[in-house]
Amino acid sequence: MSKIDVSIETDDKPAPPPKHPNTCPECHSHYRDDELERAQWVCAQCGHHFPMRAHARITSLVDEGSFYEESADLHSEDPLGFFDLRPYTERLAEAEMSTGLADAIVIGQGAIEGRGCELAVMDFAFMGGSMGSVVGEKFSRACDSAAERGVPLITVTSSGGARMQEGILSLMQLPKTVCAVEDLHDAGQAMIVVMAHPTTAGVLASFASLGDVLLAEPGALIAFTGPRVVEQTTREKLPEDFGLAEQNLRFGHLDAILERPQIRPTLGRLLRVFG
Amino acid sequence: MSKIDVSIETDDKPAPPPKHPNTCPECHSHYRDDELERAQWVCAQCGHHFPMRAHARITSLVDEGSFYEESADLHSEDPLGFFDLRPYTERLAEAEMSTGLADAIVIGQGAIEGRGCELAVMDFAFMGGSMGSVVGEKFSRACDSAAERGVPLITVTSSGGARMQEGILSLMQLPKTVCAVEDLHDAGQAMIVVMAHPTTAGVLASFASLGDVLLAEPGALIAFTGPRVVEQTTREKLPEDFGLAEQNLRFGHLDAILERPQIRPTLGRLLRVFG
Amino acid sequence: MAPSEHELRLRERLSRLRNVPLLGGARLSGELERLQRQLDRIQQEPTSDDIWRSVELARHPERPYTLDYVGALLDDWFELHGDRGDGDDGAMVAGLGKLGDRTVALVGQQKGRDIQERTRRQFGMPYPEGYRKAMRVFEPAGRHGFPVISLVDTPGAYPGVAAEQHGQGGAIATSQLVMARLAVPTVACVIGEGGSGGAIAIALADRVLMQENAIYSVISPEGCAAILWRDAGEAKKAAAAFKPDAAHCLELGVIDGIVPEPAGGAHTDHVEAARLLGDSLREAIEELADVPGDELRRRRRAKFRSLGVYA
Amino acid sequence: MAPSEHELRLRERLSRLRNVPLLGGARLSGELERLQRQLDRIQQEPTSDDIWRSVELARHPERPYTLDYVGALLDDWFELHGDRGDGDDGAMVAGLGKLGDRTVALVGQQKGRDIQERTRRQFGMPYPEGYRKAMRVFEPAGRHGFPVISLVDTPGAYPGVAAEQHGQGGAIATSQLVMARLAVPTVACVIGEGGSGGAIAIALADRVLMQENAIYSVISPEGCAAILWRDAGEAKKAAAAFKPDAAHCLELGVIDGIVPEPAGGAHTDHVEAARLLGDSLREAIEELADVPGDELRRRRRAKFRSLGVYA
Ligand SMILES: [Zn+2]
Ligand SMILES: [Zn+2]
Repeated sequence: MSKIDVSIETDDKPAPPPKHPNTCPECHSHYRDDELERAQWVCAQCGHHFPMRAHARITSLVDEGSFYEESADLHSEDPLGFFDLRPYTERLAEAEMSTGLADAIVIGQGAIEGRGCELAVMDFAFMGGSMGSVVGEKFSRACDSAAERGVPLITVTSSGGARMQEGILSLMQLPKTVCAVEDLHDAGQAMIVVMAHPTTAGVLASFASLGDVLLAEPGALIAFTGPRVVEQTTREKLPEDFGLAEQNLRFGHLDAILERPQIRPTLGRLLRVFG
Repeated sequence: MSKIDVSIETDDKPAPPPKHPNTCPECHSHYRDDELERAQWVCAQCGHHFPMRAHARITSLVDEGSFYEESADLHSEDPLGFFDLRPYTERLAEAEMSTGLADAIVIGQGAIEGRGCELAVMDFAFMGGSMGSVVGEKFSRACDSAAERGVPLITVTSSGGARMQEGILSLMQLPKTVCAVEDLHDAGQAMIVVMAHPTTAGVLASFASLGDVLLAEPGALIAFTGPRVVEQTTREKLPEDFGLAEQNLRFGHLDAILERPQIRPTLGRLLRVFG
Repeated sequence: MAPSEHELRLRERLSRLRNVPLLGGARLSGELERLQRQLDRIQQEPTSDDIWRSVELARHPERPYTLDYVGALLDDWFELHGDRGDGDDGAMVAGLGKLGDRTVALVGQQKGRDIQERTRRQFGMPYPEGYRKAMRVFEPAGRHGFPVISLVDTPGAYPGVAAEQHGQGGAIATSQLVMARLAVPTVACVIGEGGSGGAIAIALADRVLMQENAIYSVISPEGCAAILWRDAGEAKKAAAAFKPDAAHCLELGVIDGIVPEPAGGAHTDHVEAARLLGDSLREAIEELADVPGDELRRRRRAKFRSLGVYA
Repeated sequence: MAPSEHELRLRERLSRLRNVPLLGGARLSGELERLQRQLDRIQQEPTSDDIWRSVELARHPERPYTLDYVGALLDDWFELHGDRGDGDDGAMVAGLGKLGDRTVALVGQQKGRDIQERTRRQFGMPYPEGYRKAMRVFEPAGRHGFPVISLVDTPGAYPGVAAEQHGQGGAIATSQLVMARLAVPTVACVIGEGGSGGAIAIALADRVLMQENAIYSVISPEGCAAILWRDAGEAKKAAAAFKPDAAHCLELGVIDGIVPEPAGGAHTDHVEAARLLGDSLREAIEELADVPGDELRRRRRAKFRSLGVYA
């Protein structure tokens, strides 16, 4: 029996780059950036949903020009002086340079189909969307901003889990974000969650599971423990669609799976319902 | 697909009498009444738990002389003028004569190991322990009596379900008793349920499932739909211990299965815990 | 013609209600009006044939089902799926939508139209997962102050091995408890078959309505006949004996009002059936909308605790 | 010898606390005393060897487990079983008992002593059913005003197919939410391994304690090493880097106090270990006992919402 606990982890090594930067992993079609952008990063051939950067996601959801970003400059400190093969500070700096973001989440005010909302959108490109102090704090501030302004919170998740370079403090972002959601509840506001690929471990085990409505994109991995670890630890044979959104819907964990173009109109409808 | 709904039913025909009135159905030992009474109606040979009449049950649980019965004279009316092969009024009269009870439940005040409690004890001998207006009302009064006196309620269930001769009013005893339990909750008092054989259908689907602690006797049938009906309706092959207390414990529906002699001391302990 | 015994009882209930200050102003006057209307409609004690006709109409394969009414009555409907545990029960639908300007949560059993859908929805007989789906939708409804509508249409809870293993009895009991606790207005309407525990699990509501040809009963006529007459073929006799029709349920105080159907039954005109149901739902919710949550709970419990006949 | 950086940080936290009126009188003075005591005990920043010793002691096969402490500390213990849904998870125990004169609800992961028990209890790694068992025991605790004690001792939540299918992530999230809502005093203590989400699911408490040689971490040293060092053998290095020991958790403000163990570790003297744990639990509950439920909730959330380091 292995004692290895990898239930909350983040593996932020990027997948080996495909030959062409925009090659569909399902059907191997190639696309130019502008083609993909127009198609909301959905493969025109097979429907595969490419990962979407936070700002692109926000643009695809909100009414044009309605987004006002909050707390953009919040940076992670290095509370443990963490150093593995490289220092955490170096990983952070590198991620900031490559993504243009200060951390793995973008929050702010916006409107969808004319109705105000708060948004909290994760970005997997920043250290695998891992949740450390900044993600926890910004998500919590988004809850407060939604509560103060009396609007629902829409959050789009994409995360490998907690950011282990912040040690136990990264685990504490689970109860922290849960408490923020409960404060949002007390303010009578709704939270709508859109789970993009992947939504796993610490993020799934905290705020991502607590929405009034839980939506997911097709094919998204949604699991507390990912398939690789389950297989290694238990030697169980995994079902074909293990951990995918489709399995989660069947087992009652999700309200709906939506193709990306359906997401904005659905959020518009839900904002009317919760308005 | 059958449309027959027998999920809440009561079949109050008695089983064909065995040759000797106190023959153990498991090991076929015979007993005199006084032998069984001293043994709390548990077979000395095999441990089979014989059905126990309400007053005998109460005597076996409470401190000697502590029981004070309430609402003993409440009688069922016949709101529908129900008549099948025989009139309901005739069945009621017969049950009253043969059991010495006005209906299938006895309620009252008592004490166990020196601590006050309210008791509500069902009697299967009265029309299969079926729940009609009187059972619902007396159970509800027991909740109120417990609330007023600030003591926990202990209820011992044994029932084939709702009393269909009272039609829709028997179904209404489900929400009625549930509301009474919730009033008890509001008064901050606990309910401890002891499920004797059988606890099924309408009683299981209402107050019997709502105790702070759920205890059962070994081998008791505890099922919303009994094995016969499941088999007839779905043609499924039933597991060996289908619907028995042991299966219910395994599936997380019960806190404990207790041999009859353990029940009184356990209730004493629980009264200290909830006191 | 002399008034029937049924009519007399209804009149008696009416005059009793006129003297019950407990129920409070708005509730009482709504109740009175409704009863008066019922009285005007019903002049005869339903006969055995009338009752059996209700049984047949309640089960009519073209009768509107929960999602038909949802489609006709709610805007911006969004169906919620799953019990957030381990299943999504097709026999129970749940979701959010707008009834006029008001957001409501709606739950209801759903039968199927064709054989595939019927199988997928277990003929409208929920597993515990179905009741858990309803309960987990009651939670946000309570938090957001959304009134809850339940549409009851089930032969009963599913009678199967897995259903028992997953705790059918406990789920039905707990669902009622959660409804007893809700601090928002709740309205239930039996729109077809209101079958026993499977029905009451979602019907512990401030207002309980029945469509004119719906039935509400502790057991199916066939089940009752099989047990008491030892012959399922005596279903009609059994139904006449236990009186599952709306008029009798109203008379016994089990329901608060009868929702009219188009002449010939709801299946003859889905649009009109939905309009009539919508009117009753809106009326019930309006009456309850301004009652404080604690008061709703208190009245709801007092109402159910008053049901039963004994001496 | 000059004060260590660790000691300096602790002193800084102490002086900060002296100026926080938010926390209120009783809470604050208790906090101050506790920190002062900790300060007196800890003079050295734990070394890499110290940390690894904690990892080993926290996992020691003879370390007392949850039920050992229950047996030593609670009278009239009654274990509650099952999630009232579809399982009874052996990795999570729950029950009621008396701690002195006070009835408490207790939940905790439970490892096993021998191989059969370990298998039955999944080495202390709960399924969703385990967290649902804990939640359904929180409910009556809240209703009856019983303080809740959780004893945390798990390598993590169970990583398996059925666990995922039954909603492991959602169960852990919901369990935290239920704890955030509780209006009764809650005290958690990590008594062995406080492994990631599996641990925090039952540790969102008013007071979070750790035994001296317990560990509390977002990932196991082996798991961290496998990912970041690409070599599970570098576990000791990983542990030194992410600092799962009690002293560091206290310094980071993640826990409120350290429960002393007998010299050599809790496994050397179960009786003394229980006595020391009992003292801390009683003290924590006494401090919280008179705080109104709403205030408990407010402070509890404010505390967890303050965790994190950013600029
Ligand atoms: Zn493609
Ligand atoms: Zn025997």
